[in-house]
Amino acid sequence: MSTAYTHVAVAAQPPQLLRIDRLSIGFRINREDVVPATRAVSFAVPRESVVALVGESGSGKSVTALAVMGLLPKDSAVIGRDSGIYYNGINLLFALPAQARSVRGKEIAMIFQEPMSALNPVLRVGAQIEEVLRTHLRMGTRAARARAAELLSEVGIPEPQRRLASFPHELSGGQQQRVMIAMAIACEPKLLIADEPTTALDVTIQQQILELLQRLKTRHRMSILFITHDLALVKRHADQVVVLQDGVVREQGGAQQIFRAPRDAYTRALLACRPGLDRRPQRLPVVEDFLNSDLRVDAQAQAFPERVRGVSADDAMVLIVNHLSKRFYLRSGLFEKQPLAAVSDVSFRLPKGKTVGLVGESGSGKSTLGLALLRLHAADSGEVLFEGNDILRLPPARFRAYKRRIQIIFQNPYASLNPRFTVGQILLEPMQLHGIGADDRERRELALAWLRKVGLEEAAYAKYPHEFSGGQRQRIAVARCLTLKPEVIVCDECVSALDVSVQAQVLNLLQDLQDEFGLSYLFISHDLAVVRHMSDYMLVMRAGEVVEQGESDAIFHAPQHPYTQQLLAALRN
Amino acid sequence: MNRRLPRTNDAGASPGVWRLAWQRLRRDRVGMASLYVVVAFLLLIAASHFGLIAADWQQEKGVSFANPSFLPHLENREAQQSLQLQTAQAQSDPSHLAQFRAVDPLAATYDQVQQRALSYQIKEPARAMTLPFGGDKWGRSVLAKMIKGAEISIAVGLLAALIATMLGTLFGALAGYLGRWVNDLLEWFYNVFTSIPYLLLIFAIIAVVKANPALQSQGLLTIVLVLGLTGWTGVYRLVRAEYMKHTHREYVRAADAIGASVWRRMFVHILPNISHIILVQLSLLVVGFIKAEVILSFLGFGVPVDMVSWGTMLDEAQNELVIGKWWQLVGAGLLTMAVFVTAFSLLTDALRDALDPKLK
Amino acid sequence: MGAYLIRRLWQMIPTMLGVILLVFFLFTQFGGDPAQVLAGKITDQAQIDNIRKELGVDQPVYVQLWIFVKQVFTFDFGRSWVTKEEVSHIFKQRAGPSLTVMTPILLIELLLGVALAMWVAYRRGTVSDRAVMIICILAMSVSFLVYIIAGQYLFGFVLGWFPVQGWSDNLWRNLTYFAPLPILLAVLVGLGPTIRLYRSVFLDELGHDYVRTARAKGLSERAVMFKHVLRNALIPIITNLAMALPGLVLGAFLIEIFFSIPGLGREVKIAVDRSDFPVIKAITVYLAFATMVFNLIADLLYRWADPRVELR
Amino acid sequence: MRIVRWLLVAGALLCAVGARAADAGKVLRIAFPVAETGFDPVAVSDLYSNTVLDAVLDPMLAYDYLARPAKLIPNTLESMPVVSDNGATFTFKVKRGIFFAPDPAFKGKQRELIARDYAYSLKRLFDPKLKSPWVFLLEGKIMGLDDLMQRARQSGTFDYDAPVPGIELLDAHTLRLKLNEPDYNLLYIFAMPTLGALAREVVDAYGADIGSHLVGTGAYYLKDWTRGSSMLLEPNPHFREEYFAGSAGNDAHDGTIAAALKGQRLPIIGRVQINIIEENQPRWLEFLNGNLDLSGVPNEYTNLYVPGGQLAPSLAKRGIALQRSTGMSVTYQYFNMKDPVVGGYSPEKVALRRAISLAYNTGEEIIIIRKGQAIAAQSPIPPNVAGYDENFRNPLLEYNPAKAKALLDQYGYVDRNGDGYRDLPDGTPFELEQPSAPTSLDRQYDELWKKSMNAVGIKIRFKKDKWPELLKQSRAGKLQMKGSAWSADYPDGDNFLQLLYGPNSGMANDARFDLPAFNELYRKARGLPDSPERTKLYQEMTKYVAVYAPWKLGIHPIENVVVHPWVRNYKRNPNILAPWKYLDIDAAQRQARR
Repeated sequence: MSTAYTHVAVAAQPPQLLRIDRLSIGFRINREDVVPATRAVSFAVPRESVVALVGESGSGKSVTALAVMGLLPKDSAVIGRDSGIYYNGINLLFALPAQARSVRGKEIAMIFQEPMSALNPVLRVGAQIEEVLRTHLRMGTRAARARAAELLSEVGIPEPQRRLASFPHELSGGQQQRVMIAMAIACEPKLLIADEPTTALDVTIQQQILELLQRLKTRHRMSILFITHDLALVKRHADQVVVLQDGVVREQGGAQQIFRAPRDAYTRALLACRPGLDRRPQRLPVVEDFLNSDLRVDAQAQAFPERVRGVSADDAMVLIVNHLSKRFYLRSGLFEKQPLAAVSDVSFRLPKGKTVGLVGESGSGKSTLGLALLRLHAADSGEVLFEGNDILRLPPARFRAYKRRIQIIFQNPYASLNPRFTVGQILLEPMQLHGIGADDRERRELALAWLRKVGLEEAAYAKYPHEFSGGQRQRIAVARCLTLKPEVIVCDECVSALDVSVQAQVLNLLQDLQDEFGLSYLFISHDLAVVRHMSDYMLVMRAGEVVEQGESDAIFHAPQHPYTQQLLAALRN
Repeated sequence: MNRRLPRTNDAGASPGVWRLAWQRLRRDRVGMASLYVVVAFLLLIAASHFGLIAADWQQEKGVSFANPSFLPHLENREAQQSLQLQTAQAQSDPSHLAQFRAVDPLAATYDQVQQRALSYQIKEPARAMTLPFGGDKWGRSVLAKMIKGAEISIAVGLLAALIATMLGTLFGALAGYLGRWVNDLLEWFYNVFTSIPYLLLIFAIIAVVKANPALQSQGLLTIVLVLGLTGWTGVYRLVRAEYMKHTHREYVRAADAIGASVWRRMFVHILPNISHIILVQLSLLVVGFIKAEVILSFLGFGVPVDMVSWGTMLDEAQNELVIGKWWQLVGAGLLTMAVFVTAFSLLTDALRDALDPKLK
Repeated sequence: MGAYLIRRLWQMIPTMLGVILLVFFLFTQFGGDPAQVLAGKITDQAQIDNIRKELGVDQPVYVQLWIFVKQVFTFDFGRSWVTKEEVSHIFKQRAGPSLTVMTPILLIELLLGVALAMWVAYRRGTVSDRAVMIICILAMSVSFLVYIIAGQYLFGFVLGWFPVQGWSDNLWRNLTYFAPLPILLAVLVGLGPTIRLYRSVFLDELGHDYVRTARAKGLSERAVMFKHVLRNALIPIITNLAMALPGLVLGAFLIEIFFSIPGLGREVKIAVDRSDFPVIKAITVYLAFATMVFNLIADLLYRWADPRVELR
Repeated sequence: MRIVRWLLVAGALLCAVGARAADAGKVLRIAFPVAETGFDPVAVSDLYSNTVLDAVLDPMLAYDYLARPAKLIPNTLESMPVVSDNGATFTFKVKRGIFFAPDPAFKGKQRELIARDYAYSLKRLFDPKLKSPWVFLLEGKIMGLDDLMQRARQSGTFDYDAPVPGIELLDAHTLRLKLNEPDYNLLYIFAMPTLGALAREVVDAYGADIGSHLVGTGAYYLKDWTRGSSMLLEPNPHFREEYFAGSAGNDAHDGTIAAALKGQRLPIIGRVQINIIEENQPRWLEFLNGNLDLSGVPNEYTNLYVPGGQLAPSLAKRGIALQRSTGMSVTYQYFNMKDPVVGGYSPEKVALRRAISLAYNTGEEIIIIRKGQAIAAQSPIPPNVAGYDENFRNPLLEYNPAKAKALLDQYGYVDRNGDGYRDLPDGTPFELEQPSAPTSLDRQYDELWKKSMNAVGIKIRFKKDKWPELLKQSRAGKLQMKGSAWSADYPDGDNFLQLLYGPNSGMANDARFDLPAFNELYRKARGLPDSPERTKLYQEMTKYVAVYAPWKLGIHPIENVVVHPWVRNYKRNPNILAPWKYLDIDAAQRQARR
């Protein structure tokens, strides 16, 4: 600790702990081409403050953080000549490797998005924490061990002594992130860089981690550079906000100002695109709305009237699910298998032209349920009635006809389109398989029409999926479903992987299609806000069971089950 | 971070995955150099296959162990002996024949045969004392054998690798995608197959193939089958793992959801997506089999006698080195085989990098 | 753990049965008639029938199969048809020399391979990385046969650094006097592919997030390589090695033949030349069994080295 | 008890070694190119196992070391056996005072060699359990022995104690054998290590393991044996007092050896170290290094080291000596006389075989494949074998493709279907099928056959299979033709000409050649001892072989043995496998020269 102070004392104390000055980073992809990642990014982190660096994927926020840590890949990263990263007045970009190392991990520490992969899987938790202490503070084995236990208890891990001997995989995701934090604060750093530290975690855990970070910041009088894609997340914690888009700073300023009166249209869009818990506009605003017109956040209400949702008794039911169960088996002992109930005894009804939301945290069985409806997983028991026929029991040949009528959109648009097919092939294939359209020419016309319908250009027809952005790909996936003119679409976390601005576009598209074709959706998501925005009726799942179901507005206003209450509380914070 | 690649934004023409790979490959200098070498070899063997070059490799143009043209003055005792033999055989000595007439059932036609034989008396063409890259023991050109050997060895490597890859891919796809009892059965088969040491397996398969008279007359087929039938396991392992991975990928689920049949999902959807892995395996096998052919030749299971391969050449060469006839060893072992195999391996590496940009 | 082990052993039985069937039918149906070789230069049918009877090959196939199965499970393969030596004795005696040569080869290859691979992986993309990799590929492209012939001639005879060939009963003398040249040649041949394989393992590990974490902790590159990457990379390397082990026993047969090392590889070649089926069958089955055991060991090692994997 | 026995043996060993003439400092180092198979004399048939047996076991008779042509002398007998009944009864008198090497099976006692031991060894040959490949040597010859074998095949056990009319023990040291019919070659058989004396109690003690517990009365015993790798022989401590007693030989070199050995107690060398080195390159390099005392020259290397039959100057300078001799074996290519294509005695079939023989280039085989280390065979009988006449020439054995073509044309073998290959006289196409084992050597022969046949327009293909499988098919008469070789079991022409005797068809007679005229001559020759008259008959028979061409005669190989200067008294004798007891080593010279 004393060394840290001496270091600070030597340099004439500048007002800012960290100053990023015209940081330009590019990546060399071959001998000639360099793709820029950030362009002249400048901002500062004052002492003992939280600065949020917000931006969507590809905005350059993580690259900036890695540059501060000196962790950019040496062989491909190109840093602009007049760029500077000043920590306590020292330009880290020109520091000697040994000098940079003594700052890294000691003065500046970092935690990452995926705690599971960020921890070394084969080393015990204790060893990984002690390593930092021994490297930077030259602690002895015994002292390091004692300190590591202290750190674990400080980050809120019960039985710290015992946990020191655990391997990372033996801990839950939240605990893993706590270990990462313990490791990061081990040397009492002045600056903690948190790169999307909660994104991989469930809602309830997210909140705890954020609170922990806040506590530690105060106790250790450090600054935090908080990197996230979710502007709303930092509302309560950040002192300063920097908004990045495509490697350029769109706006920076105090958090109060940014949230109350964002000056930049992009910032406004980011704040508005995300479905809220309080309102449900007919259409979600999208980035273009803000960029093209000078729309203000508080003016939304007028621009986007609310939509009323709900089910009524005279709704026709397209799909009736009764007592659906699905078990997986884990091996245990010599010959036994341990059943693991992924879905147990789930019943619900999906009305025509309506959306049933299905919400739950990871591992709750919601995706399994969705897959079981399409027989992509074989259910163990229960029935799924489609026009009175139990489609789970139909022979494959007869099920084929129903296959066309119930479709699915998957979570990851990067994985759900066959990368070796052109968009045309992707769209033609279902029609060919089900004999829609007389010949390929006619199918081609249909496919082009669907492309226009989902908002893509006809030129997309001849291209490959990798040439499209995530949102565009999800549109293609939607178009693929639509070619079959289905009646029911299962949307399995279909917007979770998308950036907020894109998410809104896809949700709007789905809504438009429902309005136009009377589609019924089973909308699966972990994101309560999105589910509330989309669904008329909703189910809350936990550990394979539906703990609560009912009209979505009713559930949001008066959740009955404690779990639902907990989820909502976490979100409202 | 998203990876971003420069996009060719001209409408219409859209670079597929293969095209992009080709673009990446073109930027790899070592890869391109290897590609040129490999293509040169392929042209060479095509020319040799259609008889444009080295068609006369079996002709004994030179003396036994003729010296290479660039080293004309090495001592060559083998040549002297074989020349002496030719002179000796030109003179025949019929003086004892009379004693045999009495018991010979063909005695009646002696004179007619003698007459006819005279019309066949042809002079053997003179044999050269040197050949471009030396001669083998019969006096055949080592250079021609190098070319012809390249043709056979590469053909064996390619064909066997094709068979092994097809078997491995088929089994791997079935086991990985269908799972359950198909997987159990194929895994059992795989375990049995890989439990037996490779060398013994080779011996055993040779025994089977040789015992089948229908296969015996097929020339190259024997060795191609031996290599192909024993080499599929590695491909199987990889392809199976890939299929298990891809089976749960969303695009396959999506294909299932739109009603694509099992076969379609396996071979139209998944197969193209792992084809780069298979391609790399294929080229690794080609190299492996070309080398295996050498060992098989050493064990006496080489190509048929009216063909020549690098393996049979090296087998001959092993005894020639000690008596100072190094050209066959150098020609087959280093100048052609090592160059081709090196180029092919480097090309495979470049291909792997080009097809899978993540791995770098 | 115990349950896992028992289940794995239990799963070996069908594989073993498969191996037995395969070996039996391959050699019995396609292996040729042993009596012909044993009968001597001049013989008659009575003599051949007698030999077939003595060897038991005149029995119906199922009886022979049953005898073979019994042999496998009692580990008693009887005697060699040609030398009358007990097969178990052959195995015991020949395994020693094979191991004496193969163990150093494996160890040296492992140590050198890991060291060099780590170095080139650390210097990835540089000229030295490319140079080493091209040398590796070049070295791999020359046939093993060429290495042996040229190496024996050069190092053993012309330079006289090593004995040309030979073997003794003394382990130490074998290791220090007779084995170095064969080991050197085998390592030269084996190093290329080994480095290539290990390099890709290291590169794979270097791409993982925990490496970034380790660097973020301010560790030196050395510490990152040795404390974090090496530990993880050793998991695939060691399991790979354990699985390769049984195959190597035979793999070096060329070396054993050229350097007159009385090992298993050479024995198999001799037995194949002599159609000595009891020996071939026994070695095949023993080695198949060893392969299975080593696969199991590799699995256990893997599970031991990687705490993420649970033994269930 | 057991320990006491061991001590006794060890003690006996020590005493005996102290008294020996052999010098333990003299070590002979040699290498075998092929692994030994074991040491049960009746079971092993390979040259190298028999070589070791020859040093360890004593047959009743032996060959004179220096005498040429081969001459039998008594080995463990007091004198040459007495032949009576016109060659149908033989009486052997075994010398007294010959003892077996010590072995625990003798329970510490010295065990004397008696006539019963030879009778026992003889009977073992016929024990069906032992599957001896040597049965043919005496099959049908000794009265009653075959019946005993028949009974044993049925009952499953061979009764060694049952009386055999043909085997009589007159007293402890006298054995009398009675034959079914006179046989002048019988005595050669009793000089083979196969019939060396074994003690029954030793065989009974070790059972199936007898192969690794070799106990004989010979000059050496097997001290150490690592199977397939090395053998160490040391002098038998109980070896009788034996002095060199052979003739003085024919030339100066022989004279030197005879003089050196005169009055010399045998054996002289104290250790014989044998290693198995299979590959030519290491074996030859080890000889050049001086790590092997004598070695054959691999054919591939002869042009470099034995150019033109002369030792290369580089070796001669080092004092290395070359001994060159023609082996007692012949190679031949047989045609199956029962084969529809190449078999038969009609003129056109004879013509076909003769044409094939004329077209095959034996000269090239000798020069290129055998590197000049062979001579073309003129008759089935090789040199150094009784009945060989070096002046005999066979004019039909020339290489003459023109004549081959003429012969084929003459008898109607012309290409009728235009495929470039000749067809049978009746117009059906044909193809020769030459069996060939998967070895490099066979590949060279295939190459030669292919080009020889192509040159005269005969289509040939190769049937590749493992050696035993080819052997089986050959014996079953399923092969059209096949290359083969025969090495003398004993140095008499009969051993070779029996290969063409009609009644031997399908056994020794692979070709199934059955020509009454030839058979008649063979029977006549059989009743004669070695004599010019018999040699004449052999030449008559050779003429039939030449004109009917059931065989295309091949070559007799030349063996080159090189010897380092510190090895003394070496003279190659094709009939003596292990001449080690006659050899001497100048250890000091060896030390100095290496």
